[in-house]
Amino acid sequence: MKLVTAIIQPHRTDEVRAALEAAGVKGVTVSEAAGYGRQKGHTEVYRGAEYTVDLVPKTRLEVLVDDADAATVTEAIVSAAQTGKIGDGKVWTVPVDDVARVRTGEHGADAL
Amino acid sequence: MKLVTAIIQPHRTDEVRAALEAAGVKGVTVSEAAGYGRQKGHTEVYRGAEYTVDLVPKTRLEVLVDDADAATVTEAIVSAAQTGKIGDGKVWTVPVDDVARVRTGEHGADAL
Amino acid sequence: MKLVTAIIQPHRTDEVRAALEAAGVKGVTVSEAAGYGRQKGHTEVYRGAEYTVDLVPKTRLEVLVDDADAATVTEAIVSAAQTGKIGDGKVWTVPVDDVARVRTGEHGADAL
Amino acid sequence: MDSGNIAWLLTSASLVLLMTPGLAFFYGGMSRGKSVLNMMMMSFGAMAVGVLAWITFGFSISAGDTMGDIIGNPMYDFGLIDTLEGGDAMAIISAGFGATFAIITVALISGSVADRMKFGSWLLFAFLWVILVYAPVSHWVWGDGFAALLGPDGPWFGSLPGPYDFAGGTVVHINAGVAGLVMALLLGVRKGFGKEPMRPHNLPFVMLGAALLWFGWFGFNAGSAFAADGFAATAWVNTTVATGIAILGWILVEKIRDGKATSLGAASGVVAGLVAITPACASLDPIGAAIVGLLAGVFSALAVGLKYKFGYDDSLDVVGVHLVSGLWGTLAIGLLANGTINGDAGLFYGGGITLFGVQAAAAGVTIVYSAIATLIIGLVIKYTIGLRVSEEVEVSGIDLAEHGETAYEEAK
Amino acid sequence: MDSGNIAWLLTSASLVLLMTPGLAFFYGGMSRGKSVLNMMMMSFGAMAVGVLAWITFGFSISAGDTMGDIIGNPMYDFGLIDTLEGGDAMAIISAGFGATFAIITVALISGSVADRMKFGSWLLFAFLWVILVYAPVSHWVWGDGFAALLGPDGPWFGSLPGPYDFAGGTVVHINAGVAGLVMALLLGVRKGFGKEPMRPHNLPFVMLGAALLWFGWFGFNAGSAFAADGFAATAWVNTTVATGIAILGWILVEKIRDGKATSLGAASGVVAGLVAITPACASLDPIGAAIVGLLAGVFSALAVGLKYKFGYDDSLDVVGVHLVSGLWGTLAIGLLANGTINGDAGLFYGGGITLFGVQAAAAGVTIVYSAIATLIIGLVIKYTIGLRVSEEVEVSGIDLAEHGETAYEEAK
Amino acid sequence: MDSGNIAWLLTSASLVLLMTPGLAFFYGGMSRGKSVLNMMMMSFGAMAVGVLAWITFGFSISAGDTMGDIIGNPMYDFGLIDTLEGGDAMAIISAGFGATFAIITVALISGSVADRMKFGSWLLFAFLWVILVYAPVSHWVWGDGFAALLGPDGPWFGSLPGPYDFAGGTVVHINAGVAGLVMALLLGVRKGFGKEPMRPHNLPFVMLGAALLWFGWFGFNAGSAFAADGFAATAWVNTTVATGIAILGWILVEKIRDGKATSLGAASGVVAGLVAITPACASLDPIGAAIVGLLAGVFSALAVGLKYKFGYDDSLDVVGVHLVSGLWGTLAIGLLANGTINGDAGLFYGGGITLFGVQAAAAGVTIVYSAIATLIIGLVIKYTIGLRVSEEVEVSGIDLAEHGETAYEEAK
Ligand SMILES: Nc1ncnc2c1ncn2[C@@H]1O[C@H](COP(=O)(O)OP(=O)(O)O)[C@@H](O)[C@H]1O
Ligand SMILES: Nc1ncnc2c1ncn2[C@@H]1O[C@H](COP(=O)(O)OP(=O)(O)O)[C@@H](O)[C@H]1O
Ligand SMILES: Nc1ncnc2c1ncn2[C@@H]1O[C@H](COP(=O)(O)OP(=O)(O)O)[C@@H](O)[C@H]1O
Repeated sequence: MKLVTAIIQPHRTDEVRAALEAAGVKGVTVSEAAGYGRQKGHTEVYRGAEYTVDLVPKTRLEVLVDDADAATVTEAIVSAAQTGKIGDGKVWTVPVDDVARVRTGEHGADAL
Repeated sequence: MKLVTAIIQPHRTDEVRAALEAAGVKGVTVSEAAGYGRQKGHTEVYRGAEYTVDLVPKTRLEVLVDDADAATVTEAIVSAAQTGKIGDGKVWTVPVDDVARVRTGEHGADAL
Repeated sequence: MKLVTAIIQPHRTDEVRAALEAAGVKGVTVSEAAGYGRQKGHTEVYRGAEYTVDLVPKTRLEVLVDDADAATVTEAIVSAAQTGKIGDGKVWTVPVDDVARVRTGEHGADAL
Repeated sequence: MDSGNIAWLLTSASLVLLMTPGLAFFYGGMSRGKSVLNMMMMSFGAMAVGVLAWITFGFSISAGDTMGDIIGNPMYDFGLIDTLEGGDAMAIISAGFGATFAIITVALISGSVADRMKFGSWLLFAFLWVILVYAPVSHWVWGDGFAALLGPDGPWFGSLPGPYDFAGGTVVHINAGVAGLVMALLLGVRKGFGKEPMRPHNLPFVMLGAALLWFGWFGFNAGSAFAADGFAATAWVNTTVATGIAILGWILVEKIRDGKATSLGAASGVVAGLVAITPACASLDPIGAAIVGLLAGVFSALAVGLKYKFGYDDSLDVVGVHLVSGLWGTLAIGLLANGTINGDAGLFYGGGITLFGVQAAAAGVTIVYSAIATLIIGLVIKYTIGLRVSEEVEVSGIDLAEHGETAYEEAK
Repeated sequence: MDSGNIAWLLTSASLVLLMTPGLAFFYGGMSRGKSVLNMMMMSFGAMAVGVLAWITFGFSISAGDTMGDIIGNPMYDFGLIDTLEGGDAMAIISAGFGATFAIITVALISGSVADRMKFGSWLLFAFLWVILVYAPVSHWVWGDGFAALLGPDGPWFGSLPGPYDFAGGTVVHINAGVAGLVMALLLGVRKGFGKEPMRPHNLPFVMLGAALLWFGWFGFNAGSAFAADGFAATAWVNTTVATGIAILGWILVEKIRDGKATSLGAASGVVAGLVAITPACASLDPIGAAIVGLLAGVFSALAVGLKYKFGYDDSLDVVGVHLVSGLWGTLAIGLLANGTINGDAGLFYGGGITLFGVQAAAAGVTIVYSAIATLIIGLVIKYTIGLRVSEEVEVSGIDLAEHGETAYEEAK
Repeated sequence: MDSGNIAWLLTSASLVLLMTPGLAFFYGGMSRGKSVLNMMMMSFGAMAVGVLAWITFGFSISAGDTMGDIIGNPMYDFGLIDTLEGGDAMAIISAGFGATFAIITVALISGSVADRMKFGSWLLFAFLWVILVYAPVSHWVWGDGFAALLGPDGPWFGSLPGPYDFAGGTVVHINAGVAGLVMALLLGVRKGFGKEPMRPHNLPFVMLGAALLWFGWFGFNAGSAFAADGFAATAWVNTTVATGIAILGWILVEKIRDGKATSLGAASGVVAGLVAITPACASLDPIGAAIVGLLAGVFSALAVGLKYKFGYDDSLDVVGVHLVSGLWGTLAIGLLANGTINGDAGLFYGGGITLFGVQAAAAGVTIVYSAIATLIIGLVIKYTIGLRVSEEVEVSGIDLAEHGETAYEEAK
């Protein structure tokens, strides 16, 4: 199995979740993050002071999938999250040794 | 080494942490998340409007363990977090190449 | 590619981010966490009640890097985050199968 | 000059001034975390341009020598200079008291345009609306010693009982409620309206707002006696009775319909009760006040769902609360007035149906004028500087785009 | 009719009404994030059913013609109709002022039942308690021109100095404190009591609540003069002195015992000082007020830890603050009264020990009655509709279960 | 004794007391999430030690029989005992009113020492400053029937028009502003000053604070008439006019300079307007008040950036708002006074330039004294118990280190 993690623009979350459902993904875990990359912070003036805001809010999605689905799911996320502007985010895949479903104690693909 | 990640019901956090200590785990990292899966959101009426709440708050635990301990730790989490209701969560294991302890710069199993 | 994850003291975040930039890392994702380990909680008295505070706030950094850079980046984080006090945190590395840049759909090292 | 009356009016004016920040919290708490500052800025902005509108022409149009019972002479007292120089404490503080009414009335409208109106356009709207809508309507109802158009001694109703509007059911609540509906229609619905929850982001703030409104409303209602006398005391008691019972009315509807009594419902019940008792607070006995309050809670609790049915995005329920309960309170005088004022009793207190008809007529005139005048102001702004922010701003949050701020940075 | 006095009583009644939302924030901030709305709803609910209880029988039992110095005639003025028709401004606003006292008193009790009481049961409790406990006790102390049971001219103490309770040390604070203790015992401890921290979720709200309480308390104490006179001014000054110094008392205890002066301590010191000076505010000179305040802070700071020792879950310290400082203030009159009222001085001001004894006796009677009557009401509710929510609701949060809401959705 | 005047002063004193918690929110919201409690505790601490300072020597030095027009006799009325025993309601409540002024004045200074001053040192500072700086300066300006040093009938200016300071432009705002500057310099800049954003952690709290300040300021300004009369009413109207327009002044500067009108700017505009109109509220007509307000907003909006230029960390802009707008309001009397008081008109209202000079002189004396006296107090504390917390405490958060608390635990 694989864990696909996506860092996306917060306002694309609904679209990505819809795309995942369309791709047959049964569950997702979502959390808040912030990041920077090419999308560097910008300079702001506030109450007479000038300073740089460098961390931009992002949303993290984590999806456990069968090995076979990792590529499809990645593409689904990429196309749903894309706005074409710098800062759209990253999607990466790491190998997973095992998954367990807490409710039943099942392991492996059955636990997804 | 392995990284065991668990998504559990927030109100089971104390029980799981106790189980981890009992299992000899020396450290844990905890964060907030939300998710959905079989436990779909429910429809609510609020101030005359009907809508679906779909993300349910969850707690994420991350535990770095020796390869040998991954299965035991997973079982410890599963049994402590289990309520038997849909939404109890997932536990998964990914391989870890290396761990370093910031304080000392030690690497590998010593760093756990 | 590798994913280097670091759990550090929140007040070292600026230093670590500077070290990462110095090490040529182009992007980082940051989120909030809490944890315990050797740094056990402490006993507090508040309004006549005594109790134990056990989770200490931490910052999580995630950095995607080329295989070759994983060790350098780990060292950069360790040395920038180190204060020598218990609770300084951990840095670990996991293998990554694939990375995609959402904006362009590029894959692999180009997507970093 | 009676120093006790002056003391009470100084206090009352201060209380009513506090209502607008109270409203900022009531509305601000109800809005989402990404638009709370804009919501509050519409109230604070109303305080800024409201003062400007009042001292330029608003006061004169409202309280100046009448021109044909329609408006006060706009040049009556520019800058309130004569009023202050006159040195009559009651006249001076009454001019200040009037300013606080104008401010809160226009601020009420902001609830219907939440999350999506350009801030500059709001300031312009508020300035024009005070001068062109609030000031004339207040003149009709209270001007020229109650003898202007809609006053009880005026040309239209002079020979009939009423109409009565002790503290502003028509002038303030119906007026603002109608304007809110017009502006909601002009602006169109928010992205996600009727689909996304858009729940209040901070319910304790909503309750804080409701509390400050209730507190300030004592100045509004009991201060409208312009004396520390039996009318003021009666208004005070009836205000408290109606408001307390209105909470029950609202949360009972929720409990029966949805299974749960919400804090948003309790806070909204407070406001509905206060709105409904506003015109009637000196005309009822406490049993009448309790009935007015109970039904205000019930009617408004039912009415806030209508926007989903009819598809207008009256975001924070200006229509459901202020128009509906304002109308109910105005009409209720025709049913429940106990005859204390001029012996004019309501239908259930031995009077005839005439008073009810007169109340309805006064409300109707206000509705028609407010709708037309607000529509004109709104259209002019829409086709000049524009009313609405871009969709991108709306989604990412109007606070950041219009004010360069986010409300909370608690983690830092 | 003196318009200055009416103006001050209108103001005072408005101030006291504001105390209950103030309490909602004081308590709401102290509770956990998952139960803040329920906590606030207990205060807002008290405003709703408190009004209902007052206009039905509460006012009559409290202020009606006495029946044997025990209760006012319950049918004295249903709906306050006669009082309002009488047109006497002071009588009318006094009836309103009384309502605000009844409301805040019962609302105080909610602090001891935090996080775990069914909302419907709370509303029923509050309604019954106002009528059956607050109204009679207030009649004893203040009814019939101070000549009912516990009044200074009453059958029991008429020949002795005192008892004195200017603004409600016995009627309000001891009464509510005892009721809080009884309800805490009836409900049992919360899951995790004594083990989990259960720290305040929002300390600025606690400080906001303390500030609104202090502000409102000027109406409570100085308004109890029922005139804008020297007594009112004295009460105002002593209230401020005692409260300011009580902060010092509380945070000094913390600094010495725990090493740190907390904001929760400062806010609690405000309330302890206000409570203690309530009965005594017209009887002391400012040095006496300072001593009362200082020791109120000290005593209550020490007392809030007792619940862990004795195992009753008085969640937000109704007992530690209101019972303890209420008792202290009531007894302190016997020690520090400067003789301004009827020449009755306290022990350290040249009077004998009698006044102290009389104060203690009045407090004792209140304690006994409040304990028994509250127990009966509580038991009746417990064995009919039930008092407590399920453990699951308590753990997952009473806000969501009872009100269908969570307080904050700031991220959305 | 006029009960209407007493009623208004009782109300005014209550309003001014509320200003200090209002300030706690204004400042607390502006500070970072890790130091909000300390910020609020400086205000609450000022209420505690301010009361102590006032009843011991502050009141006597301020209002006691003058000693050579310089200070009131420090032993004039220890404990306010004689004042209360005298039974004169106006004298008693005036003593209380004075306490609220002393408290808010010293609390204002806390904005310049945010995030880094030891709490114990703050308490000591506040105690000494009330007695040694506030009390004497208030004696100069208002003492001995306006005949002390800086009074209009005093030895220095007795033969000239003015100086006028109706409610405290010199005594309160210039005085606190200068002291804030001195303390900011003594403490040094915070870690990260000028580099890190240090944005307000909770802007709704800032707006709440501004609202409570505005509300309370009616007691401050209109209460300073010590009567419910035409002066009070004039002060009320001018206060509202200046404040509303000052919002516009501030956000216009922001809009033009930075492109966005911020909520922090609106809230700051409120305070700047209130500060500037404080000395002048009874001397102007509303057009004058509008000009004073507009320019107060403009001047202070420009002035808050100076600290980055000159490198003093006046963290929450005590200097930019209170010193700058306090000076402007004081000088503006010399330009815009309409001659109501003693016929002394300002330069643009037909008077000469003398009044302006007298105002400037009075402001200058206040600045010099406040700077020197504050410096001495600050140095004494610095070299005894120390002023500043360690850098580690500053970075990790002063709330936890000094008070053992974090403001929010909403997730629990
Ligand atoms: N090397 C990296 N490691 C981890 N996260 C990264 C990395 N680079 C970028 N990110 C995350 O992706 C987000 C978008 O990246 P950015 O470079 O700004 O835009 P883009 O991917 O469109 O070129 C960043 O805000 C950060 O959260
Ligand atoms: N495929 C998945 N990938 C990542 N997280 C998942 C996935 N499926 C479920 N989860 C997480 O586990 C939680 C519980 O899953 P759910 O399917 O609702 O219940 P259960 O595991 O008991 O059948 C979800 O809320 C989500 O956070
Ligand atoms: N086994 C572990 N798995 C996951 N996170 C851990 C583990 N051990 C420690 N941590 C994280 O690292 C932080 C610091 O660890 P700790 O043992 O307290 O200090 P140190 O690493 O300096 O000995 C913890 O708060 C926790 O977040």
